[in-house]
Amino acid sequence: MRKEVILTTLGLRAGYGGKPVLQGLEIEVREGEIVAVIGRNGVGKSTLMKSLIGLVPAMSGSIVYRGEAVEHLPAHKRARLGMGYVPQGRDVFPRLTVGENIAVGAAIKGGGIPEVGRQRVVGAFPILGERWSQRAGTMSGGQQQQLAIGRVLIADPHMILLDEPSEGIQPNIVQDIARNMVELNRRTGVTIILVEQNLDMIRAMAQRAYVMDKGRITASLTHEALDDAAEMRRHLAV
Amino acid sequence: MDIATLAFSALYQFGDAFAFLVLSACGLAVIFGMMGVINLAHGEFIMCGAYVTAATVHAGLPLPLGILCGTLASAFVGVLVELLVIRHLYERPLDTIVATWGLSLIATQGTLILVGSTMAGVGTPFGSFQVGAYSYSIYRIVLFAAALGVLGALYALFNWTRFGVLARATIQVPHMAAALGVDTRLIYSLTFACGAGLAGLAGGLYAPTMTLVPTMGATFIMEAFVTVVIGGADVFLGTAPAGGILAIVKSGMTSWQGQLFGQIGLLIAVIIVVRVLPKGISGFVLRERT
Amino acid sequence: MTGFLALFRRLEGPQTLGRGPGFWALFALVLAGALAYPLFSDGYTVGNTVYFFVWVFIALSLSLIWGYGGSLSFGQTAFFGIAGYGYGILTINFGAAYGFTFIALLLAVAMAALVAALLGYFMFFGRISGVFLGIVTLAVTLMLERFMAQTAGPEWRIGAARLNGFNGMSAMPPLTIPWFGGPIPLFADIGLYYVVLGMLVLVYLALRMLMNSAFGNVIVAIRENPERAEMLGYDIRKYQLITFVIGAALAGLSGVLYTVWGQYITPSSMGMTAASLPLIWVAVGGRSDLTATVIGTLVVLSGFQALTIYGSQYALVFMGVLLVLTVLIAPNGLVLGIINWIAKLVTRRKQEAA
Amino acid sequence: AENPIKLGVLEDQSGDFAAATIGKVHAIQLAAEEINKAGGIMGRPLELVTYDTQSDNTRYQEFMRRVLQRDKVDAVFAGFSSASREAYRPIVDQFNGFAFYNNQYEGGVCDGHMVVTGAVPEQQFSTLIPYMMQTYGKKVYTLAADYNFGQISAEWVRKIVKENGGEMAGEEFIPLGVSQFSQSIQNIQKAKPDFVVTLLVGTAQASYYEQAASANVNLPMASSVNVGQGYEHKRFKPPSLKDMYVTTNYIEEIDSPKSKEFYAKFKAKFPNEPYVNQEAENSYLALYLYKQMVERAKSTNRDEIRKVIAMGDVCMDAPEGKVCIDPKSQHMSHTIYLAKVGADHSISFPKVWEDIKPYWLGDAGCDLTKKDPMAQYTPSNPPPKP
Amino acid sequence: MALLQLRDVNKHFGGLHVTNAVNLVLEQGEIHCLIGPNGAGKSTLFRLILGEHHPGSGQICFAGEDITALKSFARIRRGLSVKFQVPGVFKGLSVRQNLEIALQSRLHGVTLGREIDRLLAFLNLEAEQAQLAGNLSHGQKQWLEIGMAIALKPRLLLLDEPTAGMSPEETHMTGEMVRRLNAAGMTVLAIEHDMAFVRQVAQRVTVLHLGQVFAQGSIDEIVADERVAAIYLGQAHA
Ligand SMILES: Nc1ncnc2c1ncn2[C@@H]1O[C@H](COP(=O)(O)OP(=O)(O)OP(=O)(O)O)[C@@H](O)[C@H]1O
Ligand SMILES: Nc1ncnc2c1ncn2[C@@H]1O[C@H](COP(=O)(O)OP(=O)(O)OP(=O)(O)O)[C@@H](O)[C@H]1O
Ligand SMILES: [Mg+2]
Ligand SMILES: [Mg+2]
Repeated sequence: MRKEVILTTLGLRAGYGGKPVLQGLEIEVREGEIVAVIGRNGVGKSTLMKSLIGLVPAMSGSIVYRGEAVEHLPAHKRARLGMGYVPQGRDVFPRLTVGENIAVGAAIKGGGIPEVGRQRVVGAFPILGERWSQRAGTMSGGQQQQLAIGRVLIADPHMILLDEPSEGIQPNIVQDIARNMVELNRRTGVTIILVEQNLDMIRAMAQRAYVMDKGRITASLTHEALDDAAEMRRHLAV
Repeated sequence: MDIATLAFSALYQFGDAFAFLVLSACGLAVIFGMMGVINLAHGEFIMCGAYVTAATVHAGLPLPLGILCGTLASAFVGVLVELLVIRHLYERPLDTIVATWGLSLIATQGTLILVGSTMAGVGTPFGSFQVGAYSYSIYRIVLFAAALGVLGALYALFNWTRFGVLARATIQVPHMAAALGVDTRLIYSLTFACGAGLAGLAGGLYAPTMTLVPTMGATFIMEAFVTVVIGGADVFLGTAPAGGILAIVKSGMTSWQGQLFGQIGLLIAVIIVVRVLPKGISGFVLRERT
Repeated sequence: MTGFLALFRRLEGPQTLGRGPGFWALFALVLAGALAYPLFSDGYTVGNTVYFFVWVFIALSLSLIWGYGGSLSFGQTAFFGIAGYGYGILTINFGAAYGFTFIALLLAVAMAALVAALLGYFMFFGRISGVFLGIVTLAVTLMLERFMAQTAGPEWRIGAARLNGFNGMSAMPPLTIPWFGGPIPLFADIGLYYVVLGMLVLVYLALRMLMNSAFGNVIVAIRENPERAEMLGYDIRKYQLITFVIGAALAGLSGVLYTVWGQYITPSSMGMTAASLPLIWVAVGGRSDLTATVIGTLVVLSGFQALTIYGSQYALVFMGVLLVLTVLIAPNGLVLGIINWIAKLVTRRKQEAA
Repeated sequence: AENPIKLGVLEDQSGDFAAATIGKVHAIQLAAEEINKAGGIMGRPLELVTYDTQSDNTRYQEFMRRVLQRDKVDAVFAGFSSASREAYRPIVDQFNGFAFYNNQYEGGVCDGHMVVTGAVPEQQFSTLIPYMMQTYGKKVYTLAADYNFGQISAEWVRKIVKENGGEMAGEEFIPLGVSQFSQSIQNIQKAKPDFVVTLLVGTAQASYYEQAASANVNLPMASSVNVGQGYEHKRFKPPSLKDMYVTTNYIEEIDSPKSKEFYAKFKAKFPNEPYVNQEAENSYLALYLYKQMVERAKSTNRDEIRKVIAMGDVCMDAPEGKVCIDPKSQHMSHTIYLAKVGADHSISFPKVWEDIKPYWLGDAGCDLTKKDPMAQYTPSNPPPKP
Repeated sequence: MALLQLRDVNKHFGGLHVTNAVNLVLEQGEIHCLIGPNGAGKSTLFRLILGEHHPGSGQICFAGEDITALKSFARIRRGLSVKFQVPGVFKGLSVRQNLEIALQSRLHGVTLGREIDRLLAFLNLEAEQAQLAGNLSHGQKQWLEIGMAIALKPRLLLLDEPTAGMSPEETHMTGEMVRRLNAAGMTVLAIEHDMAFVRQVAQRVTVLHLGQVFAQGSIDEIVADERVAAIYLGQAHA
């Protein structure tokens, strides 16, 4: 049974200072999917994620999320529609404590941090529990990355945009994250769009993948193709 | 003269200086500390609060209500200013110096044109009391209490409420806060309004004790900036101790060598504090805490 | 010889706007205009232009320290005042004979630089940065102002020179050129005009060279990311200190010239308002470029003066509105904004033509 | 018509000092209008060239050059603060201008390019202090602004108190711009003076009165600046200025027919004027003095005019009473009123002194009819003895 | 000969013991990799070597000289250079200027320009040379940062997660680059979580855990170590 489409972009053009980076990009993601986006440095993967969440405005084209055109909504409204965003380079709030960072993530739901949610996040990333009142800016790189993921999970998003979540994280936790995400996806049906360079993580998580180059989708890969090392190298070669 | 009288007078002078430093600084601390905006129109928000307070009292309202009106009026002007000007400058905080300088010119001269060069005062309430050979103004004690109250309220607001955390998050990484669902524009407006309102409150509280002229804000500015900057970003961990230290220095130096030394002592204290704690007091406290 | 040429190549580079024959032709044209213009103008206009020029040095100093170096200094007016008073004290005591006024100018500027070296050492080697730098310099400035303001009494004299408190010090001689048959005093008209114009051109070109040299590169690198700059092996404190001292000397030059221009120096030239004004000029012009700073300062000064003349009681309101609008409309400063806008138009033309 | 006589007017219409100086501009406008209606000066109409100096010394420097060099005015009426006067004085001297300083100040300017119509310390203190000492006692506390005006005035007070066999209970100087006075109030209570001389300048410092009243200091006060210049009794709520005694050469409450007429004309033209203070009257009469001098000299040339001044009989019936220019110092004699502020802030005049001369400069050795040093002197820095 | 030697280096942050009596010897000419869980203290160790933090106790020697008390810039001038975990490029300056600033203390005039061109080509940033460094994509910033580090021609190159955010292909290229530099005489100390990279370049590996040296040896020894697998590598690499 094919699930409903949760997100489509049509002819999406977006970029910085009047220069488009995304050049009419089109993707389609279904409810409950985990889709990877791969591509070389600087092709626009992060730009895509930012324009989906609303941090880079769309110059033209449309973004339809759960049947609603959202390309004109500001970022916070999209977040309230259930999009969660883990940026590349973590972007934690450096002078807030770990707990406060997570409280910001939980704020969409109103009220404080729900105890169940806290248990879940701390369960997935024990270091966050241990360092609950350390200021985030003084955490190690990998710890910050874990915080950035935990901060989004606390709000039970409907769709998660993960931009290179494995960056700077130790190998066994990368495996844990992949496992946790897949498990979360099974349990709650959350949709995940994953930008990643770590092939192991992609294979462990993604059901299929888009290949991006120069602001466009140049190929769409099935799960089987992801396992094909030669095929992958062809798409990612410099 | 007995020790108790002396001790009380020292305490009173300290409290007086402390109240002035803290009340002048709080609004600025919120706007600068929280938002990174250097608000050179701070004095004019104070003036606005004082003028509205005086005007409403002349119109027949009791003083506390007048002060409330002054506070709200300043906060309202703050919202407007934020919407029209400051909002567009968060990416480049240094430019806010120019913009707010411009606003302050508009405000002082505009007031001069519209309201005239002076405004009649409202008179200080409550009268005086006697300790030993000296008589003191009761209202000054009220000011001290108000300073403590404002500090407490701000601490509660920014540390215990969701608004505080969201505001701080928004100021630190605005795009990320937005991506997490925080309505950053609203937060900015509210924070700025809060700072402007506090300035208005300071103006309202001091209105009965001062000459009301369009340039009256200038007398608060130096103390306010000095307190805020060496206090640093955190209102409670910064402004309060900074106010305390500077009040001791200022009241001590003033009673010892007169007002000039009080002021110069204040400035020297600032230089020493910054030299010893290059990140200000709250920078120091926060570093130690982690 | 090649070293000499290399020096000239430094006149243009990534740190300063304007390059190529077009720019230099324009520069020569403007310079020629500036040289010729007193011949067609009246004494007032020339004297007033000198007055505007006088402030350009302090604006340039701020552009250097703040725009290029990234350290906000409220203290430029302190150096302005120190040098101004220094000139007054020296010339009132030692007179103006044998061109001593020019030596006094140099000594006064050196005095400002020396104070800056001490203060700068204290700040930069104490790792004070950001707004804290601004507040320390402001504190020093205000302290000087308060102190000078209360020196009205007879006990405050240095030699024959009375500091004279808030009312300010006056009656210092103007700059004089020693000449056969008596020195030529440079009152605030054509004579002083050419001297100051010459200084301005020299300082402008020298700063261009400095900013496009390896030194300038390090200065902007420190602005962008001091930690990284240090990790490339640069002793950033030393670079910051040198920039600060050069800036102070320029501010001091402004102070001396101001004193010379009006034969008057006052503590209020070190007050809060005086300290903020250069920030405004520089920010409005475009602080991160020398040319923009020069043009911006001249535009703002003459604009504000014109407003004051014709704007009656609304002058200050207009000024405020203009400042706010400038910041909103031209984020990089008025002059840079216009230059960028023209550049954009030109490229669009070219694209359309192509 | 004849070509006009041009007068430069440089006063602070905005900024810190505006409250006390806008009235000066209005007074000059009023006088010019009256003179023009009556046919001008020697048939030549008056033309005012007015610039707003924004309480900023550098603006005085810019505009003094402008009026002298570009507008080529015949005389300038300029300046409120002493610093602004000192800022423009070198320029007046350099360009050989002729300036009227219509402001009460600390005294001592001996400069042939200047005529001063404001009152000086010897006029205000030689009257005020003895009266106060007789009425209230001999222990005096001075609270003064910490700059030239305050320091020199305080010096005068000290001197006169000593001459009259009194004693200084204390002296305190307040930096400009200070608005908080709790410590000073306590110092005064500690010193227990019989009265306080307040030489507080600027709007910020005027806050003292309200704060002293609310701390119940309850001492008589004497001043040469307040009320007459900053009309504090109108701005503060009674009774904060109760028992304040001020010597002034004019305030709007003066009850003489001349004064009433002046006040009525002023209010008719400027109904919104908050107060007609002594500086406004000084400015008004300055223009009439100028008229008289030009008419007698038959020229606007400064040197010709100074010859008229040197005769020593340039006098007029001003709103305050008779005033004359002292040829040695080019300062002016005044009628000095002692104004007393009541508990309800009403004004009464317990005493009036007529024709009080600005004697100090002349006695000290300034004689502009002989020599023009273009300098400012103080009691502790008198002119060099010939 | 030992190029870098750490003796009993300790560092606390408040109550947190971040490095605990670390002893580490780096031989002249080797490529040494530093691995370990997030928060183990690796980046902190770099900052101690560079003089950005000062150790509570212990000694750091470089090329036989005790540099513990030296300021950062002085250490750099003795032949150290670093690529940070979070790229610290000069955001407001062009890519070209970034490299110029790194190179200018060594080269002048025409040679300087030529060397910049060579580096740009090498970093694959020729097209972006006039762009502001702040506008680069995350991966491109990493490249630029590496470029600035090697521009100094240091005796000891410190790399903190050089391949984070790079594709496998690029990671491999970076590895080759490191080996080439090493062959030319440069000693390298690299922090990395990407085992493929570690395997490719490391001659010796040190595992840091809870601020202490946990294990040391060749990559094969480390991978075979079950304790390391338990705390760090997880099953995939075991
Ligand atoms: N703030 C910005 N302003 C201008 N250009 C930008 C900005 N951010 C990115 N770019 C440009 O947009 C292009 C795409 O950048 P983007 O960050 O989307 O790449 P990416 O695919 O995520 O690369 P990486 O794998 O390195 O993260 C790059 O060429 C970059 O130079
Ligand atoms: N300024 C500081 N204040 C308090 N704790 C700090 C500070 N800096 C670092 N820490 C803590 O020290 C520990 C070591 O951090 P470090 O950055 O060295 O880790 P790392 O090994 O580089 O980790 P990663 O692989 O995640 O980058 C972490 O637990 C971190 O939270
Ligand atoms: Mg990216
Ligand atoms: Mg690290």
